[in-house]
Amino acid sequence: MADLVSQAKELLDSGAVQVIIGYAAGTNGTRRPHVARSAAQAACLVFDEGCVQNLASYLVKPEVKRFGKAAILARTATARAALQLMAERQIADGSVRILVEAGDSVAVLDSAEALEAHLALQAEGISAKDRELLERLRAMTHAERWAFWQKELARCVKCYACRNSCPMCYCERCTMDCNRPQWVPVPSHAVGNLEYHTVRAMHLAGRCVECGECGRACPVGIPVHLMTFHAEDSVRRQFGSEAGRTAKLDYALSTFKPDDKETFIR
Amino acid sequence: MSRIGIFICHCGENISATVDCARVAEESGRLPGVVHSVDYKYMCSDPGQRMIQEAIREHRLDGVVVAACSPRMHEATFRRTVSEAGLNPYQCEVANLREHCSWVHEKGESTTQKAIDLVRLLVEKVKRNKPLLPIQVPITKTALVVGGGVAGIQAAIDIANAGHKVVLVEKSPSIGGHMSQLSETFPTLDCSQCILTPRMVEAAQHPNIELMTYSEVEKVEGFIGNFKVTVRKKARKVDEKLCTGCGLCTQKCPNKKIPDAFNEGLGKRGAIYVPFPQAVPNKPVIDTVNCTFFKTGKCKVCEKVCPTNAIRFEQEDSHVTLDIGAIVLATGFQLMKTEAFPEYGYGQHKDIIDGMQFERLASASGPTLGAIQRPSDGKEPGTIVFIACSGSRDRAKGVPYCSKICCMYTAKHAMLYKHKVHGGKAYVFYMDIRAAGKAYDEFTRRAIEEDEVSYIRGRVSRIYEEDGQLVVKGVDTLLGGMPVEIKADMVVLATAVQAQEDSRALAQTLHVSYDSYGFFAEAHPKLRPVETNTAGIFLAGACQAPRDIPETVAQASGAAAKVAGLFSKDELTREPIVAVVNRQAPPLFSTCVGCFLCQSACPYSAIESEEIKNRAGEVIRTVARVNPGLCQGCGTCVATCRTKAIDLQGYSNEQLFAEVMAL
Amino acid sequence: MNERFEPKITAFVCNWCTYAGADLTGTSRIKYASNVRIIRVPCTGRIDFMLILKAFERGSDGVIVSGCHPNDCHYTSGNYHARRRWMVFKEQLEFMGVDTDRITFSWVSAAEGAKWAELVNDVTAKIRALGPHEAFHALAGQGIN
Amino acid sequence: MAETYTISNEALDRLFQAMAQDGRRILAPVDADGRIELQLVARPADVAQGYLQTILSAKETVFPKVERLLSYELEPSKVDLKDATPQALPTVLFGIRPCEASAFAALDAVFNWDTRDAFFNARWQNLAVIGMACTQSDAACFCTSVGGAPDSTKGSDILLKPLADASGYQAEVLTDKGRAIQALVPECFLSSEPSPFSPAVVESAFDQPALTAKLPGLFDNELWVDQSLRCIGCGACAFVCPTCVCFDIQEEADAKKGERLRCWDSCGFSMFTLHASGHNPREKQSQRWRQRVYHKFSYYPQRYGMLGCVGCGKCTRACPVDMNLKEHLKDAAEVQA
Repeated sequence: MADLVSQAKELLDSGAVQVIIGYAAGTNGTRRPHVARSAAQAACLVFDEGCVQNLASYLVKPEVKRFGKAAILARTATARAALQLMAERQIADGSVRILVEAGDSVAVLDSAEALEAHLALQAEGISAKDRELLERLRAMTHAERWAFWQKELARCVKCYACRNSCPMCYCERCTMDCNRPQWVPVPSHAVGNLEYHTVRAMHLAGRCVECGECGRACPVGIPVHLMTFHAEDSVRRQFGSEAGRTAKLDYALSTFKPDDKETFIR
Repeated sequence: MSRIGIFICHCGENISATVDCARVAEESGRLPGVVHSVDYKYMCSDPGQRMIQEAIREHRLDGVVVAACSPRMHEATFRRTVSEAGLNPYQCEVANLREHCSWVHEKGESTTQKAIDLVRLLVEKVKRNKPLLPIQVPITKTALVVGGGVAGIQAAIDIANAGHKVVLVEKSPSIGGHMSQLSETFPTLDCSQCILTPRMVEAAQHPNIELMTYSEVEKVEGFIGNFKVTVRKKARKVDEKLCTGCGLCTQKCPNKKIPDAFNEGLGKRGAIYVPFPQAVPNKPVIDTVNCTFFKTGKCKVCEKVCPTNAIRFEQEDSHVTLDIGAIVLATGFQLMKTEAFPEYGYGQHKDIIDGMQFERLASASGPTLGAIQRPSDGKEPGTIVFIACSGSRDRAKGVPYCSKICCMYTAKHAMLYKHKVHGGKAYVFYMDIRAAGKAYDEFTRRAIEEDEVSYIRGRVSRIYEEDGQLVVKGVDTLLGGMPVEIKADMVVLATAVQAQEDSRALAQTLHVSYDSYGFFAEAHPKLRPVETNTAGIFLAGACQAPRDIPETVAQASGAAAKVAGLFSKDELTREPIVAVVNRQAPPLFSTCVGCFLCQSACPYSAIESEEIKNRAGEVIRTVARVNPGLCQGCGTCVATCRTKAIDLQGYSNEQLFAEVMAL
Repeated sequence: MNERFEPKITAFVCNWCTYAGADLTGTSRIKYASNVRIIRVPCTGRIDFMLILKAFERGSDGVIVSGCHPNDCHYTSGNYHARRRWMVFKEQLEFMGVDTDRITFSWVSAAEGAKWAELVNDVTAKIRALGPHEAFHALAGQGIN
Repeated sequence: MAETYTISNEALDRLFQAMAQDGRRILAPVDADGRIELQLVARPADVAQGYLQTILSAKETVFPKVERLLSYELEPSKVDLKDATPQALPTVLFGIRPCEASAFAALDAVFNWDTRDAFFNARWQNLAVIGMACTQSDAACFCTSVGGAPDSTKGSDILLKPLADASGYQAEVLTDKGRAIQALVPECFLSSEPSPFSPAVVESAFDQPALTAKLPGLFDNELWVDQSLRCIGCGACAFVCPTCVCFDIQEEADAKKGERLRCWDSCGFSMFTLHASGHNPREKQSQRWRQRVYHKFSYYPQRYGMLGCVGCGKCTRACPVDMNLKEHLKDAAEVQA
């Protein structure tokens, strides 16, 4: 990615954008998000295979938003998130430059239309490892799955890293923060954890862009992303729609077809 | 701490026979926040209601649970009771101990325990009830009547006579509808046009009625008292203001070979035409599909002959937006297409026609000036066969319902035939004769007994042509299924009455529900037959179900009375069971994040966006807002909202949560 | 002697169809199992999936969710939205290992008083056979030191 | 002066048995599918090999993520209140790192600065710490910058250092609690001279006293904004931190009964300081990030005469966006005031 830094500097210097959301070198050889507001700050930008994080949550972070127009280094899921955020009226079409990998440089996509066209060419998102894990879980009996999740969720400390790292969890007041009534118990005990993660998955059904950021963010290694992957899959399979493919609102759970097919309602 | 009062009704013995009411009262009385708990023989009786009112005053109750029959029965009663004692009516909940408990379970501990549980759930709910005030909505006192048949005309005249403005929208060039096509009407055999035309003229000349013919409703927004209706006025290509209706253009139009829809294809008309001589308004339209000018760019004869220069080839469709307070749907019906019956040979033989075509043949103003003639050769048919239930009550090929009017009009047709063709033979194949109506059975008897129409109870299996005649093969079930064969000169099929082709689309435009046949659904089949489930939209005539003229007119007057009732007040009072998007202190203003996923979930398009501005007028946030006039209180948005920013009054998150937590 | 297990069953029903249908069961005097507790909501569209989870949390062994048949919704489409929500919610619960045999979704119209009785009886028998909802009951207090 | 002993691997086995027989549970770092977690163990062989640190800290042994403080039942005319009794089982924390061992002092400072917290104390009194000196470190570690060391004895009742030949450990018995453990199987503790031990190398990254002195003047510095732009405001750092003590009190109740719970909270959460009025004194993430740094490096020294950070680096490792505390403190120490 030889041209990245010069392209970034150009974007900033020309005033096309005021901030670039990208990646820089992090601790122990990792890559970390980096928010550059000047050409000098853009010098350390990198975009390599270590840059897997979905940075789209910064597009709706007020502290970043206030700088003005943003450009963002984007993987497929990041681009999907940007489109979904447009559909949900959280960012305006045209207010964000999406920078996607194009050989030695980045291509700049500056409209929903361009994003949609770009995404139409991208291969499917979730990793083989995650796919395998999902299948393994689906093959279990419900009692085995229950045991699996109870064991995993027992570690949850409700740090909300999964929620806060998610680009679609932009609500200022999350359901978790509702206390009249207190829908979900605040403490990270068994009931609180099960309900929190069920709500999170349900709220992402039809909205999850399948980046897996929540799972990466979890400090105690709970595969929380599998829950939202499953929810998104459920929507895709049953209703044929998918989050982050268009900037037009197409939310499976606030629309319907009179002939939606199910087999369990008696 | 709440001060809840509990009132357990015995309902005579309806509840107390299986539920230990005294124990329910005693145990409920120990619930936290309950300060008063009693049981009584009849809570809905005067002394029972007084008991509640006195307790409210004496114990300073701030919430009441009446445990009695279904809230669908007496919720309104008890809410009135508590409000008379100074409590907000919505601080009262009704636990269903009768329909949901005492009547459906055996006497015993588990039944009493269930009663205690049901009361407890509602105690926890009522603690979180908030006083609600009815919503006042202003009313635009203009009615829209959709459809200019006899139903629409009657409804419009009645509403107009009550002193309110009416806009009558009709999709064809003239009002009048199917009734204007009829020859005579049963059971009196008076001339249809003679009784209808004066009504048409009255509607046209009424100072309170605005006619919009050749127009269609395209969009309906808003809600009861406050609809915004967009009507598309189709281009007549004639300036209605200038046109005097002299008729020169229609006479001079060189293209007179167009099948005339008003005459059901049995006559011809020109490319510029008035549908029928008594049309209202009596202004022609140009049929641009068949007009030579529109096809070839040459002709313009009408323009040349028009003495007032009223022809407007360049005229385009236009849109009018109307402020409307109430809507009456009177869009009528259509007859089932006879193509559905290939075994009857319709379409292959010109002399097999449907009931409406027969009406046109029998009409004095029809293509034959009332003479019964075969469409094929103009000869008078010596033998005629009428087939009732062509498509009706036919699950296999038609519709399962009875079309209701066919028995009567078939008898009428047979009689008209006999009156006009002396010595002719008339046969009627029928399944049952349904003649329930004032003077109806007498009418059919007259056909059989006085006019000697032969009624054959049985179905026709096939009709085919032989030597210029139609061979009708059927059975007579009264003669043990004996085969019957009649050589007829003409066959008339009494085809099924169906909903209009576009009724579903129109229903969706208006957000009214419809049945599986496409007929508009009434709000309640018994008690609210002229209302739809959408407040402010009413029904008249055959758009709801097959109807004859007297029923249609009665229903139209009923709908008009509903509209007049609605318009009798300046403001409409609505139940405050509506959704509300919360508003909070700055800097948040609302927990709504403005994702608007709720918007597409709302069946009533009640969710709008609202910009929250700072003092400088800059937009800080855009959040959702529920229009309380449009919201019907289903709560679908509430369950969709992730941040719980929307709540439903009367069934709020806190209330339902409390009920569940009391399980 | 073991006492017969009496499951705790919670029903969320819409006001216009199933609640009215259950009223009809009453006026028709059709007897059914007394295990069910009805919570009335205006429309199935109003039923937040959290209410179902909470009902389990509060010790329900089985849950019934019922409303108007498709195309019969008093609010024209609330039940269609509800249906989609259930389709996803059910799959999600299954994925979390919740025994979804304990949730019964149904359409019961205002005219189907007999169906309501049959539904409640069937569900009661089924849940009785499944036994107490131990998995959920065991959650209470877990994770608190 | 601490006594120095040698414990052979076999002796350690016996020590574990003895501790168990004494009714103590043993918590130690365990390898659970690649994650190092504190778990109950029976034998030294259960303990993870070559681990750097656990993900979560050992604070949950004295300050669990959720604990019951009281419960009550509502009667028609009274409230029946019951105090909760903490489950303070005699516990030995085996193998935690010196940085973490030293963190208990910071917890003690808060839980006992005024009212003595019965729950914390009950647990702490029943807790003994057998620390394990570090032989490795990573880029997140900075104990040496905050007064610690890879082989610091602070906070440990016994500190173990692995012998170079892996035959056992050198043990320093440091406190009465340590001596009580030694007394269970004195024969396992062989007196010996201190043997050579090469602790992990953790270079000092910044001058902490200077930083602490400088912080009040940096309050309005843009540095905090710059650093926190990538912070997503989750609570991972606080929840893995061995010294973070913020908690929330939650009442879980229905109409008839309820209980009061104490659970972890984090100053990084946007609603942590939200007032009922809607006003939030720490509205921006930069303010919350600054609070985290100041609490540990400015307010703690002012109030308790000690730091609220032990340089363990857990926060850095747990952070989804790699907020590297060492690096950011170094930047703060170097920035122009």
